[in-house]
Formats: sequence, C-alpha cells, structure tokens
Amino acid sequence: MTTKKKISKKDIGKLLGIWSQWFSVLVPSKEENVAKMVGWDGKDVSFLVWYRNTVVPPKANFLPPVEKMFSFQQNRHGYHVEVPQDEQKRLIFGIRPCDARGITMIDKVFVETYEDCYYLSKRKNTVLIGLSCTNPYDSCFCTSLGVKPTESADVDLMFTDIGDEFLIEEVTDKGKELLASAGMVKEATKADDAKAKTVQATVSGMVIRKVDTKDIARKLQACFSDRDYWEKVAAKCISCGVCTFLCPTCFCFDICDELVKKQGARYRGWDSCSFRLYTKMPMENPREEKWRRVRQKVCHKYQFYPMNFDVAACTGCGRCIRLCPVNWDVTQILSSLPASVTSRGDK
Amino acid sequence: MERKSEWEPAIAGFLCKWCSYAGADLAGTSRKKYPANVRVLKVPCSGRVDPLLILKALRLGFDGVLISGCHPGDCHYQAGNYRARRRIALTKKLLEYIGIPEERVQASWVSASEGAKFAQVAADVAKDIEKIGPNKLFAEEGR
Amino acid sequence: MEQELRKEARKLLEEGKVDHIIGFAPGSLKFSTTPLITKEKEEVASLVINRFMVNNLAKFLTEIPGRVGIVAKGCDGRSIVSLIQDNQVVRENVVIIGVPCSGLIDIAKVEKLVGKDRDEIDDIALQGEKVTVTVDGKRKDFPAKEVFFEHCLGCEFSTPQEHDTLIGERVAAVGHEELNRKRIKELKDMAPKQRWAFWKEQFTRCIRCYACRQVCPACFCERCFVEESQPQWVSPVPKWQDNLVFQVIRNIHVAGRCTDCGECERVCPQNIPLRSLSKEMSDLVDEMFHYKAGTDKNAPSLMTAYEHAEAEDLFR
Amino acid sequence: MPITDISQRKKFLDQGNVYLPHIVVIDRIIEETPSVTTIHFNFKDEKLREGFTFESGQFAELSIFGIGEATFCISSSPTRNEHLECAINRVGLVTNAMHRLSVGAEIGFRGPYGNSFPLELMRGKNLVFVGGGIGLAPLRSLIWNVLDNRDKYGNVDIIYGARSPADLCFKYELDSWSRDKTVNMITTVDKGDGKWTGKEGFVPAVLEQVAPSAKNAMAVVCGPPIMIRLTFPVLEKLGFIPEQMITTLEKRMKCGIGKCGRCNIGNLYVCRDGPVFTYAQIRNFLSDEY
Repeated sequence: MTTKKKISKKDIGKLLGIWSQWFSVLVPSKEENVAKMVGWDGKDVSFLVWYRNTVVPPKANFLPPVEKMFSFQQNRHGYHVEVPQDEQKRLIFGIRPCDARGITMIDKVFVETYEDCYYLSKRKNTVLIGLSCTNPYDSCFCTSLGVKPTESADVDLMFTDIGDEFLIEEVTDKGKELLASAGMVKEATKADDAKAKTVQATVSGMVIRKVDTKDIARKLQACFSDRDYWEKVAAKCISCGVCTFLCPTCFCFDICDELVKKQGARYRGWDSCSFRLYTKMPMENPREEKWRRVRQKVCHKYQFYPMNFDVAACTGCGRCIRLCPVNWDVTQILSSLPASVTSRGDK
Repeated sequence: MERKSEWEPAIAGFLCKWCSYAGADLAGTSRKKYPANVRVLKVPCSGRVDPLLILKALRLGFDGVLISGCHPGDCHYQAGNYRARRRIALTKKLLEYIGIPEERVQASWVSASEGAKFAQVAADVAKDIEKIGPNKLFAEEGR
Repeated sequence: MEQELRKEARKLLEEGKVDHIIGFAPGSLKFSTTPLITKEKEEVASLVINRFMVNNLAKFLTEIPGRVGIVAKGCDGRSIVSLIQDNQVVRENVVIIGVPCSGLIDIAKVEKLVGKDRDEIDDIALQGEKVTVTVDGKRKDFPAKEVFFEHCLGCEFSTPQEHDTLIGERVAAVGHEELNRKRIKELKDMAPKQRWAFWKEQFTRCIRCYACRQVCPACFCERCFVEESQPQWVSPVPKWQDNLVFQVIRNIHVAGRCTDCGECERVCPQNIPLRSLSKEMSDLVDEMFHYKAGTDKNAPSLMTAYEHAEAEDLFR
Repeated sequence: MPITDISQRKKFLDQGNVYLPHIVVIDRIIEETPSVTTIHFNFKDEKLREGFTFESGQFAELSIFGIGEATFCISSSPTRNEHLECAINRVGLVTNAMHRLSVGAEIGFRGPYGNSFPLELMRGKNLVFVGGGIGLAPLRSLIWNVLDNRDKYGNVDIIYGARSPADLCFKYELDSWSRDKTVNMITTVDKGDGKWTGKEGFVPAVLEQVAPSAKNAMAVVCGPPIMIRLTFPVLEKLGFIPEQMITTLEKRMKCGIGKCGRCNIGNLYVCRDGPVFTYAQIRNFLSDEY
C-alpha cells in the first residue's frame, strides 16, 4: 500500500503557486455565476468554500465548445494550411470524481482506431488533480454508476477533504512527482486515513438519488421499438442542447469552414443528438422525430456505449437534471423503462 | 487636422430594382458625382432586405449598409417598403442599442428619377461612415 | 385552486372537449415544476399551481395535435394569442385554462440572496408581497420584488386576457417599474463602445445550445435561419460573432411575438442576460408602433402591418 | 462483429493529424445526370500519388476550403488506380459548390476511411449487385474490381435502376457491362421516356422477376434507404440468408473516423464499423433508424 500524503487547507494557495511555475493552473471559477475551470489568478482559493461542481464540465478544457482546427490561405502555389499549436502544460485543480470519469470515457473514443490529435494533445499536457465532494447536489446520482464522490482512479492526485486538511492520494507517478518539491505536504497518519474513510462513507450516503442500473442495457434493447413509450417520454423535451453540451461524457462535434475576407479556417464545435438537423441528410433524416432523438440520447449512454466500451457513458453528475429547461429527468426515465414491449412497433 | 489614410469605406448598398437602383444608374449616366464606396446589390424590393442581410454585411466587414427603396406609397408591390420600414427601423434601433453606431446602417427613399438625390445620399452616408472609421466590430478573434 | 384545476382538466378530457392537457406537474427538483403533457385523465391529478411554474407552455401548442386544454399564465396566454395571430394555432382547438399570476419566484435570485443552492434551501413561502425563505431552520423575509423574476415585475397582463375558464381570482402583478428595466437602463447609460464590449463578452460565453430558441413559443419556424446552409448565414459553431448575429436576428424575428415571459434568459446555462435584448425590443415595438404582442387575436401581426406614416425620421 | 477488424485497418500514411486534408487536383469532370457529376482527381503530392492505396467500398472526406467537407464513396476501382473518382450528387452546400468547380481546382481529401467489401468472402461465389440511382457508385468500384479479376468469381448479375433514363449514372459503362458476355446486366427505370427500350419498374420488383439463385451467392445492395429496406425482404424470399446480403450505408457524417457521433446505427458507427455491413448486423435497426 502506498503511503498517503496530506496538506493543510490554508497551504493550498502556496501549493498552487508552486505548480504555477510549471503549469498554467486552472481552478473552479465563477464568471457571471457560471462556474467553469479557468486560469487561476494566483491568489483566490475561495472556491474551496463555494465550489460544489462546475456548470461547464472540464471536458470543455479538452474539447472546447469551438476550436480552430486549421487556417488556410490560397496563394499562387495553392493552399497553405496552418495548424495552431497548443503545447501549453496545464494543471486542473479541483476536478470532481464524476467529471474525471467523464474524461476517461471521452478518452476511449478519441484514442481508439484513429487518434484525435486536438483532444489528445491537450489531454497529454494536462494534469488532473481530483477533489472529493463534500456536498453533493440532490440531483447527483453518481453512486448508482459506480462513481464514488470521494475517490477517483481517473486523476493524477486525489484530494479528500478531512476537515482542516486534505488527504492526498498519489494515483499516478506523474502525480507523485508533483508533490516531490512541495514542502508543505506531509506524510499522512493512520488517523487521517481513518478520517477519510468516515468522510467517504458520509458523503456517499449524501447521494440520495438512486437508479437501478443493473439490466438497463437489456431493458433498453427490449423497449427500443416501443414508440408509445418513447413518445410519452419525449413529449416535454424541447430538443435543446443543454443536457448533451454540459454532459461530461458527451463528445459529439460538428466541423465547418469559415471564410471572411480571404482568411479561411476550419472549426469544430459541439454538436448534439438532440438537434433535428444533427442527422439530416438531403433526402432523409433517420431521426426527424423528437422521440427518436430522445431515444438515441438515452440508448447511446446506457446501451450503445456500454456495448463498445463495457461501461455506461454516464457518471451521474446530475447536470442534465439540474440544468434542463423543462426538468426532463433521466433518472425517472431509467426507473420507468417498460420491462417488455407493450405497444405497436415502429413503422 | 485629420490624417489622410488609405482606407476608404466599403458600403453594402441594397437597392430596390424599381427605383433606387435606377436612381443610382441615373446618377451614373448623368455624371452626378458620388463616391464609389457603395457596392450595389440589386434587390427586387426594399422589403426583401432581411435584417440578416444587414448584419451579415457588417459581419463580413462592410463599414456600412445602405438600404434604399421606393418612397412610401410608391412600392411596386403595394406595401413592400412599408413593411421594410418597420423592419429596418427596429433593426437600426436594436443595433444601436447593442452598440453598433447608428451611422453604420442607413436607409433612404430614392425614386428612379432622383439621380441627384441618390448621389447626395451616397455621399452623405460615405461621409458619415468615414467620420466613424472602419468597421472593426467583428474583427476581434475572441474565442 | 389546484383541486379546481384538476377537476376542470379531468372534465375536459372526460367530455372529449380536448385530446390533451398541457399543464404543470411537480418537478423532480426542489422548488420546480415540469410540463405535463397528457391524454390520461388519471395524470391530471398531478397538476399544480404554484410560484415555480416557469415554462411558457404555449411552446408545446404547435407540436401537440388535436384539441388541447392548456394551463396559461398571463404571459403564456399572450403567447397563445400571438400564435393564433400567426395562424400557428386555431383558437377553436385550444381550451385556455387561465391561471392568474402575480409573479413567479426566481430561484436564482433566492439562491443569490441567501447564498445557498436550490437544494440547500428548506422552504420558500410567499405571503402577500413578502417571501419567507428558510435555510437551516432559519427564516428570512424578502420583499417579493426582490425574488420575483424581473419580467414578472414588468408584467402588464397578470391574468390572461384570452381564456375559456379562469381558475381563481384575477390578480394584479407585483410590479416594479424601476427593477424591471434596471439592467436595460444601465446599458443605455454606457457609451456605444462599452455596450458592444459588453455584448461581445456575453456572447463569448454562448455555447449555442439553442435552449433560448427551443424554449421560446415565438420561435416556431420549421427551420431556423441559423440552420440554413445555402447560403450559410451563420456559422454553426459558437464563435462570438455568430452567436451575436444569431441572437440579434432572433430577437428581430420574434419582435411583436415576444411576450416577455423571460424563458430565454432563465434557461440559458451560461447566464447570458437575454432579456436585456428582448425587453428592449418589446419596448421599441411599443414605442414606435404602439404594439403589444399577443394582446389582440384579431390584429395582424406586427411585421405584416403598417401605418402610412411612421418611423420616417429614420429614413433619408 | 464488423466485417473487417478495425484494429487491423491500414492507416494511410499516418501523419498525426487525421483531420488535415491532403490536396488533390481535379483532372476531369464528367456529367452523369442532371444532378450528378463524377470528378476524377489525383494527389498534388507525387509521393501520395504513388503510395496511395484503398479498397472497394471505402469512402473519403472531400472538402472545398472555405465551404466545408462532405463524405463521398470512392467510385473508382483500386484495380484501376491511375486516378481516383467520386460521383457527386448535387444536394447540399458542399456538393453544390463541387458542381461549380472546374478542371484544375484543388480540393481537400481525407481518407480512405471505413471498411471495404469482403472480397475474400466473395471469392468463388456468384454475385448479385443491386443498385439504385447514385447508389451504383460504391458498387461500381466493386464491379470493376470483380471484372478485372473475372476468373476469381462465379456468375455476375447486375440489377440497376433509376427514376428515369436521364438519372442513370455511368451510362457509358452500363453499355459495356451489358455487352460483356460474362455479366447479366439488367437496367430498369421507374418510368421510361419515349426512347427507353429497357425494363420499367422498381428495383426490388425487378429483382424478384430476375430471381437470381441464392445458392453459393452473395448479394450486394446499395441505393436510397427506401430501396435498401425493400430489397432485403425480396432477397430473403429468394432464399438469401442475412449473412449473404451486404449493403453499404450512407449517413450524415462529419469526421469519418468514429468520433463526431452522428452516423451510428445502434452501437455501430457507419464510418468506422461500416459503411459495408451484412444484413445480419443491422437488421434490428434497419426498420427503425435507417
């Protein structure tokens, strides 16, 4: 067993200061009351008090809402293409276990078969420092999806709040290195470990929303063609992109060109399966109707993604519930799946 | 006092083909001098000018937009210019509210016989826009 | 009141006067509601009337087929009328169940006032013009005008004018002229450059989730101009320039249709102050053309109508 | 299970950034129908011209800089590799712009992507090609591949239809295939004009009339979704089992490499796991999502 470390909460500013020498440090910050991971100003650690979770998940730091893929210019020899270079070393402090898991899930997609260099270059240059939850929202349901609010294997260092101090677990070697030159980091005692255990139990108990995820993929498969069910479930959905854009595991994107005054560039930006035009082809649209799009969203997370990667593409962060304009609650859907097809099939 | 610069304002001119377009033509053929800043875009009626065209022109970097149609009451399609008037008025006001100088979007009524008026309008609009300088509203990259 | 509403809704379904009921049911979060769209008479038992029925249900009218019974606050009622004016909804197919509303509680404002999130608040109670918020057993009183949505403070039609039945008594809005336009005034006091910088910053945050458009009953276009690809007017990825163009044009498109229900601003996950655009637009429409959206179902819609002499000062 | 193992897929000149297009130059444009043109193109870079390989059934992302990218199957055969060909149906932003290009234009090329037709499985078998409209494009790559290795395969039936005689693609090759004594070529149109002497009728119905034997056979189907949906039941009636039926699907795509999300059919991504599928793989979703 590796020994754990600890640090006093009042030393966090100092620690971030040390890390700032090598990294661009990002911490939870509120801009117009919208919390997201942004560059640390070098002093403010008030997030240690107010921060529950960000509105914009940290996936945005790897797969930004809009990103320039390359710019191009035409000269007499043809096109000249230029790719923006982003070699900045980053450190994200305070990522929650659910969001860290979300990044692991997007990793799987962006690594397999073809490597997505835009995502992976940022990913490789970024260190993740996890921070345990102390006060989960009533919309959180992470424990139903195998995410523990105080533990994470998806980060480099994991900080657990044990009162006046943080217990630090060195999850990766990279994480270990980060602590090497930090004088304020001490060895943790058995008592600290025990405290952390208590915190873990307490906080897990605070996650009150539960979903029985066993068998969900099978149930979804069974009711895939149950049009009546999906129409009912989809009725109040307004087909906006809030749930998908702010989901820590959603990764869909669109690619488009821009040409203004002979300066051209190709961009990519978030896209959502909730949008009607997402799958629109000139003559056909396989998901023209709203219920098909809602079904796709649910099935992708809990049936299709697990078929490809053996795990549901949901971390129970609850953003889709908290932020939905019409309170469309996925946990209610998952709990109400019909056991078998009861209505007319499709088409 | 003012330093003479290379810059010349580029103005997107949406001209109704039944009146202002002919007016501009007349201005040209009768050798009325008007600045060459107005890039003329022929539209079937001032009512065709969707606010989107106005904003898109500014987005693309035009320094100003001029919409010109038939005088009220003279629309070839009865009421196209009346409807344009409401739309343009609201667009102008809203753009002003968000911080686009009012000089950038201008509108006029010019009939087919008013070559002189068109030349005057074009010159006035160009002068207005020269005063406020090039349109850099959308130039900044940002995110 | 809720009992009366449920009885009315059930009756409408039972008597076959409507095929669907659209109303509010309790939401799955504290102090929330969720739209209830149902054909089942058992389900109307969950209909509620409270201070958190935020959605503008008129949004669903254009997609629910057949005859519909719809719960409508003042602003929803105006949106329904506006849809009738635009021939999107047939009056005879709608049974409007009017619910007078003196104002809705803006949970975000409460959160800010007490420094706690929605789920950490024990209770929010409205009595007259006083709102009592209980956190950790401690009660705090606030005047209603401090916790109501801004648009509610500017509400002119708290009881829907157009209705078939009315649940409860007519009420007056808890109005507050100054707070209603406070942010707009602040913007108008700025220099144009500052205003532009302000909006540029706001729209830099926009992620183009289209929640504002999707939640809006006035945005009923089959295909939005931002989705046009030939030509592509607006880039589909959220560059601030295109975000701004999108929102400005959207506001012009809904001019004369926007009933100031405030939904666009409420649902924005990036807290972009969209009402500062839409309210100013409504004001302009009123000032210049003496038109208030959704107040006369027989009137032609704003952009199809005209007077012989108007706005002439803006033309050369 | 995908027909070809993805992990084994050959990546063409792996360059790190898969989203960067190579420049290709259009060297010929052929008008196929009023709405379809075929472009012939080749890499600007000589090394790429020499080194590029692909297989029948694969597709590419072509782009016009400043307009955007779109997905096209490669309609030429790897057995005739002097240049590449794509048939372009004028339907959207990019394809309309493609139709405005002229010879010499430089466009972007990413690919080849996707799996390919299972030539090994098809070897020694009788082959039935069923195509509709521009759906002949991917089949054409395969047909030439087969005809250029004629002795490796059994009988070849080609059933190809379009809405009208004017909408038939690759007319110049349809003739040569029907003259080929080793090929049973049947062309049909929904509605003929005065000059049309061939068959009239929808492709699935004509297929039923022709009734090719399922014995030791494989059927390859490509066309508009409605045609694909109606063709499989006919093949089943003729005795084909789902594993004998192959199709190549078209979906809206952006990345072409299984990232952007939109082209899924269930858990399969058409760009990554397809576009070539057996009916066995997709029949559960076919009625529902395609």
